[in-house]
Amino acid sequence: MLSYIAHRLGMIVPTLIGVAVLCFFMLRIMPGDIVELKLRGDGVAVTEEVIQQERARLGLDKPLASQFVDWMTGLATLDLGRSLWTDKPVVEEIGTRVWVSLQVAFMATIIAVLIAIPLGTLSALYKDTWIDYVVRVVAIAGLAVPSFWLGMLVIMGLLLLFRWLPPIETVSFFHDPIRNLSILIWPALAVGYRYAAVATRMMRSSLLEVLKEDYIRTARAKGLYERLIVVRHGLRNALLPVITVIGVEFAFLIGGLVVTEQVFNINGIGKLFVQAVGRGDFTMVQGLVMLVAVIFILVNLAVDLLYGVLDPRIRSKA
Amino acid sequence: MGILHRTGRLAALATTGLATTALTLGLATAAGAAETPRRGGTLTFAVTAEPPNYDCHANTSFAFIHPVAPHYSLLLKFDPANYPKITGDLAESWTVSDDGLTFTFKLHPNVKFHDGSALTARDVKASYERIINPPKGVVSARQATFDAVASVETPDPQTVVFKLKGADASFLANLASPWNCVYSADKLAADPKFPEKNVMGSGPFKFGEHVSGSHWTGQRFDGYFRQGEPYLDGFRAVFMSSSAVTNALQGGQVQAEFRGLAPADRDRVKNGAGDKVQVHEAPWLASLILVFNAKKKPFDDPRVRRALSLAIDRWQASTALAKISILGPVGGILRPGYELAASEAELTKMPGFGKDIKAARDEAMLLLREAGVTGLTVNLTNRNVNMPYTIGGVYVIDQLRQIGVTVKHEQLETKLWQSAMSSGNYDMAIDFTGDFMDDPSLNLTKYLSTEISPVNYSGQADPLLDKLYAQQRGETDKAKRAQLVREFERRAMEQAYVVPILWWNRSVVLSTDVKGWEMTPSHYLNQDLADVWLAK
Amino acid sequence: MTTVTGPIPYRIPKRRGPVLTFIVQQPLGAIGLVAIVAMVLASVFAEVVAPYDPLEVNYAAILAAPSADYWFGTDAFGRDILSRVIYGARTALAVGVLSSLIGCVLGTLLGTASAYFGSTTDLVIQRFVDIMLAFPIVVLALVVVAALGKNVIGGIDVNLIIAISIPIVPKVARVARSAALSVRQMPYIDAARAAGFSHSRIVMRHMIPNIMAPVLILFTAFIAQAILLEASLSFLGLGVTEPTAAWGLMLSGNSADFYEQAPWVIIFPGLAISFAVFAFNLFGDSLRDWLDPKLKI
Amino acid sequence: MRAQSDAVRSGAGRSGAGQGGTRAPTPNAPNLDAAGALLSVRDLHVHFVTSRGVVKAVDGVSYDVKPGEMVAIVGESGCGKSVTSLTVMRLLAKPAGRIVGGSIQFDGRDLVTLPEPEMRELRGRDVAMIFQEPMTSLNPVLPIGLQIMEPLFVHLKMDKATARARARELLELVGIPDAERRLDMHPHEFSGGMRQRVMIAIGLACNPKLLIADEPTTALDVTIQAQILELMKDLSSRLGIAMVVITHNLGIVARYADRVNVMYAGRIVEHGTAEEVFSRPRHPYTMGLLRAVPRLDKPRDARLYTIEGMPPNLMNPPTGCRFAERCEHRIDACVQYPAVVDVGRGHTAACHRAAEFEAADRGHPNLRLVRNDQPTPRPHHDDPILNVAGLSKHFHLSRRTGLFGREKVVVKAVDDVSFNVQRGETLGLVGESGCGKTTLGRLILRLEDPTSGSIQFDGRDLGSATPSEMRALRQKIQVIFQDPFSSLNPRMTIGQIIAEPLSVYRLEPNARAVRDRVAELLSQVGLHPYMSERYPHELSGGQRQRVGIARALAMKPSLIVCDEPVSALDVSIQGQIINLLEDLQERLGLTYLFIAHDLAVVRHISRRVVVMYLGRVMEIADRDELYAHPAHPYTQALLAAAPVPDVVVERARASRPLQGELPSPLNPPSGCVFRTRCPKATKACAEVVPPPVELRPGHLAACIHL
Repeated sequence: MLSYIAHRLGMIVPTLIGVAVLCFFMLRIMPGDIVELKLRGDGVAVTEEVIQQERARLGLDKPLASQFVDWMTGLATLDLGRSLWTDKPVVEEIGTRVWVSLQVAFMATIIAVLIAIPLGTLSALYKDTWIDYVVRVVAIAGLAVPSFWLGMLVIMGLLLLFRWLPPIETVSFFHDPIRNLSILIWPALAVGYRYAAVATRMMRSSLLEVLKEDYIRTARAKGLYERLIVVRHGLRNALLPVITVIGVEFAFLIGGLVVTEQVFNINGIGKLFVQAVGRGDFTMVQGLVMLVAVIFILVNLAVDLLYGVLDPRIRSKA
Repeated sequence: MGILHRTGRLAALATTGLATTALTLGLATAAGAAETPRRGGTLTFAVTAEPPNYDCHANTSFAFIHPVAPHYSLLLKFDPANYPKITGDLAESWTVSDDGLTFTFKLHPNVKFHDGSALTARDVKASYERIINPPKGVVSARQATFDAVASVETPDPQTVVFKLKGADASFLANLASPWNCVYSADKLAADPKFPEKNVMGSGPFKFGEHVSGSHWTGQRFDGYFRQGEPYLDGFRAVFMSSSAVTNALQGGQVQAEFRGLAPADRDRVKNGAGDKVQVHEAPWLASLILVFNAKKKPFDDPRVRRALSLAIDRWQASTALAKISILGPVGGILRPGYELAASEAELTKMPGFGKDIKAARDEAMLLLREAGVTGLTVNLTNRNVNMPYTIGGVYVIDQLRQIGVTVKHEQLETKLWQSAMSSGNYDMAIDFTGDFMDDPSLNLTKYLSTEISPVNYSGQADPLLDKLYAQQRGETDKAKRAQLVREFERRAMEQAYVVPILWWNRSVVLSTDVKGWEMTPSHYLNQDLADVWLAK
Repeated sequence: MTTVTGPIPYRIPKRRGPVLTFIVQQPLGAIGLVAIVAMVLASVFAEVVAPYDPLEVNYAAILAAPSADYWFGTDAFGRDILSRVIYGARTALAVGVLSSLIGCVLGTLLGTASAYFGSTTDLVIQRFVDIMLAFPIVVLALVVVAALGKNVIGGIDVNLIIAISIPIVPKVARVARSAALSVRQMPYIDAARAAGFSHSRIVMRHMIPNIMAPVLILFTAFIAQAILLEASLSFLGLGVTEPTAAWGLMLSGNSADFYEQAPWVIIFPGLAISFAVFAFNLFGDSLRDWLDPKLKI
Repeated sequence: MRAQSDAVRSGAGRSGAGQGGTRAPTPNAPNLDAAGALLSVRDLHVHFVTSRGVVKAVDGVSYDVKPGEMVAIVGESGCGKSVTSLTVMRLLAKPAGRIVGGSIQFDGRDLVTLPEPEMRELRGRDVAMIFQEPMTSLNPVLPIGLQIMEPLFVHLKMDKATARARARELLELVGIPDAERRLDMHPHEFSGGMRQRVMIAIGLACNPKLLIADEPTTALDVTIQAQILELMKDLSSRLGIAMVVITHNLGIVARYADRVNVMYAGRIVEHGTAEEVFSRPRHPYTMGLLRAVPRLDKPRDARLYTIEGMPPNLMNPPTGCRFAERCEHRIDACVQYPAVVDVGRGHTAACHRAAEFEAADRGHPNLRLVRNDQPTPRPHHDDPILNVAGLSKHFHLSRRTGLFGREKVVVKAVDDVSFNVQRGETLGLVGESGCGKTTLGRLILRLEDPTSGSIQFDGRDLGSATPSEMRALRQKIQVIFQDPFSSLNPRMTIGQIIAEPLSVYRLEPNARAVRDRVAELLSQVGLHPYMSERYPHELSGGQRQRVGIARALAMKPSLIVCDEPVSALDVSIQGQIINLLEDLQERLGLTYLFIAHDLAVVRHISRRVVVMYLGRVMEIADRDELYAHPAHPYTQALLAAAPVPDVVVERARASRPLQGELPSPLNPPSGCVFRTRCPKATKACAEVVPPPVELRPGHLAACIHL
């Protein structure tokens, strides 16, 4: 088991290097100059010398190759460098924000799972009836409604109906769970709807497919109760692809929070990302892309491991 | 909230705005003067951006001033109740020599830094030298404003003397700049970059903590040299996006936002929170300007530039856009209402400011024909910031359509807009002016030849304007200076390298609990919070 | 002992063409199809359908509530929201269809080549796809939009389309690869190889036509995603810019600041996005159920 | 109705047969109907309602099953035999499948009208079913123990321990050793044959009265098939369970069934005891079927008998006799649907002329069987077109071991194989699945690169050919595949498919010439030239296979690798294709490498035969020599396992199916790969790989005991 994980971790190194290289060069073709923005953005007549001096201080005047070497060697030692904007270590800047985003993603996952499994099952069992149509329409609507718009509607609704708004500053869940949840539940719902929709659809199509399998016919031929057939023979097999989708979506969720955090004013990595891109803070963007890539890969790995545990075929498949 | 009938809605909108202005401006000041300040409490206010680092001398954004200003003292400052009067901060008194070249300041005794060390003339000198001649690796954003300074001397620990090379009408005002924080000379000697990462001043509040992306706190400095101040126990600046501010104000989660709200947001908070908030209004020391790329055809022809400026109906814009944006007053190159600014009568005589828009547009089309320009299609480069850039841009596009000019709107992220401007890679663009004080030497920089002024992106080279600028800067006689400025303004509007579109309005919404804060036309000024107190 | 129960009556479906069959078997998909057709018609004939010029500024009617004159009300510039929504369909469809098309074409070629050549080619392409997938979609588009800047041709930002199509490529490549892998196992591919046909001929003539069903499904699904992504990017200020009529922009533009007092400024554009994406998803979903129920997308 | 059943039940007091000491509680004694039948299907009609129309899959079927007997339902694909059995279980695909008429009396109850809860109780308890695909019929994520125990929990309310004991007992009963450990294993850890045994164990769990087996061995190799059928037959007689076996394999019917129902196009055309039906077929379809099958026990005919044409479309079947269109005994009366004619001894046939055949047959046993005992047509000459020497193909796989481990393994798909193919002959290549015969074909086609060894075609070494030489050689070696459904590109018309090589290689000067050539090729394979406009899905399986042949012929090849070209086809179509291949060989002087698992087909078409097992050649011999005097124990076992469609022959044969499972190619036995299953195996067999021994000229066998 350990050796398998080690093997898989070894496999992700080239992917991460690829992400690092691609990300570096993509950002360097990005026009705009952070120094100019920082010093002249407010219309103050800062001289060209001052700008050059600041550029040199940040190491932006170095040749591209040497910047690249710095970036890659930094990565090798887990040093993501310093933000070009705040001059603080990227790791520190991310570290203060990542937990909020992860919590929202995690809560959205729970919401999605709680909704998707029963709803998807119901829809599959009552295929082509009104129940199925309602579930499908609700699910497809979940994919259609932009989460930021949903967020705006949620805020508007809270304000208009309850004259209440969530607190503005996030606190740790362990410090004050009620306050924490009263802030983060809203973005979690806004993104969780889409997430639940994706999972519901997968649950439905996966279960439908499983119900067509020969072993379901075998189970019927055994005279099992329909509920037993669905639960024991259907769901367990149907859940496997749903797990994959939940894993993949979890990773994408981190990216999707970019917009939602904006709407809900959540101080997470999504908001940080938009700010960093806007400012041309290369090091910060690089750090965030690496973080998201690592989360994506690790979640995929976790899904694979879970798969191995749940599906005996995977354990010994050649 | 129901959906009201269109006209009724608009009327309601307009009246609310006007009524609040009149009421609060009068009442707030009167009440503030009468009441006795109460000690205690923490002021929570919103800041819509975040300072990148902690060095006053290197920064340029209001987002820096709002959380950082309470920690530092300045040599001079603007008197908040009587802007633009200058008063002393660290300086107890000062004298100016007759030739206007020597300025002598007497400092308050017993001023202490937050670490307990005494603040003396030596610290003032070290701070200003850092601004005027920054050591390697230190950014000084406003170095150029002090290029007249010959030397800074400290004859004794309580006295600072500035000697100038030539007369500078703006010198004293520049010493009141909120950016010129006084640092500890010892700390600077040990590390010239000390202020970048540390906050250690002599202001009313000690530095508490700064959590990236979240908030910034300060606590009362008991050793503050003004007895009894500050009144607040501390302050908490919360960083949030501008869209969240309105909700936070309305929900009472923050008590203030000091930069200024758009009218829609102002009215929303006002309607939502009712008498729990007070609104302060003032003209804003900022304007939206239109820059033509004078190096590119057809804008190398002054007739074309002037024609486009003529097509903009600034008076109609003033009423229409004020409803939906912070844009408002019609003005020239100086803020309407400033003593050196052009009067309305003077203004209407300048091209582009006439009240007969039809005549102006006819003239514009004639000019275009003379210049041989027909069916003009140009790009308008703009920032992708809504308020007020997009609004101004959309307005300009609509106005130019009236004289048959097709404009493509190219909205860029601020960073890309900035580099398009500096590299001259645009046809015409929306830009802005904004300063911490009314002063021609500062405010005219957007209209000077590009070679002299790095912030004029039109690529213009007009020796006459440059000469007039230099003359007014050295002219200490107010009337004569006004004349020179007027001459400059006329020339600038005729040549139309850069033309104003509209000036801004500033609306600040505070909780009614917040007392002792005075509105000024600049959101950079009066933010040390020493006089501010909470009613409960 | 023998009992013959009488015939149990049932309805015999009539034989129909593929479109009619689809409509009968996939009523939800048919609804989606109708909505898409309506949207396409509205955007093609926007000049005729829209009551106003979407760019026409009217300072006398700022933020007008929905009325007989302005069905969806007006925005902060007094522009007719209905007209802007109709013209916005043009932007959304152009960006959605073009970027999905580019993404699907590239992804299909990449995925099919990967499956056909196998070994090292497959490994390299898969690594590349992995890397692309590790960039979350919004993040990728954000960086690409920021990196490429703007390149407006015929009113549409080509770079925006490219940026939106790039994240689609690896996803399509993945599905195309797995579809192509099963086609690769087909004896008719062996027959073509045994006949000594060139690689390009086998890939283009024998493999790609046989994975068109999943690709077609992906194409409709990604039109929906592209419309959504365009809206998100415009919302973040990185997509389409004023004064072009675009739905995402209408949700983030100046007008959106007035949403509490004039809710119609965000309600109608938001509904338009949801409606469009919903229609494409509904159609794509039913198309999948109809053509290839096992496809995981 | 109910009262009547009860009356019958009280009259039939036989208790469930063969219970042992630890057996489950005996279910109710069967309620037999008046004729003593346990299951009595009467005038059953089943329709499938699809968007393309209503398929009348079962159209008036009646049959009986008596306790303890084995009844076969035999017919070609699509004749409705599986639907009939699924209907008994009421497991038709919903919502398309509907019972629209008839009754199914089982144990005194009508299953057509039985409420679903009672039907559910009946399934698995009184009637059990075994399906065709053992690989997919078991739930992959549940241990097989649980899957066996489920019906015990549900129907017999056993507790866990009892159920487990019973499950273990059942596994032992179906011949799975080490039962206790196996209970906790998952289906993927079992081979196909073992899974089918598990399925049988599940079926037997509650001591059903009736076991329905739907093509239970079709997916299995011939040696495994024999094991499973022997087991079923044995259990059926030991436990007294009635069985319905659905199959298309006449040999199986001949060997195992008591009574036979022959189905054609949704109806039963003939019914009788196995002996009756096989020795005195009374329906032209049955007669045709019996003659169309190539037989192992009879000398080879020059041409196979074929039933021309295709079965009718069940969406719109003819009103009269459904076989009339293809029947050579057709008379005018056949436009009317024939009544069922009783020809005595419980033997019925639905044919107007059944009585005539009865009369005509008295003098002629084996009706009109034209015999052609001519010896091998072409003389043995030494002109090899293909020479394979020491050919090996090893696949390097990485296999998971345990939950997360991984190891590299080598599969020797083809191992040191040598043989040659003479110009103009047909060389048969037989073996069970995994023996490497298909890989060998692919190596010759250069779809795979060999690991070692050489392939010489027409004197040129394929391994060292330059790309341009290779292109020329590829045209000379063509291929026909097994699956007519997947061997044609569904997105191209027949014309495009056949024309493609012609235009790519510019074999014809212009488009017109290409078109003409396509038409010529289509006629050559017996298709109308207008077919070139059609797409593959519009064609039947046999027609598609003809297109596949035309495509291969387009390049004027000299060698065609036929990879199981007829195994996916029904018997009646199979004969047509085999005859076509033989005709073409004759006319065009083709050489065939004919790969197949059906010994009878190989015997029919080949001049020489190569027998393979686990990647190695076991025996090579002339056809007649091989079938008359098989030398290798494996060849002998293969021949013994294959059932022959003749009741007399089958009943006379001792059944000694080859025991054991096919070893995993991942871990083949040392020495002789066959030794693990070989009745003659000795210690020495494990030590050396037996070299081929030439017993007689042209007859080689790789066994140290020869």
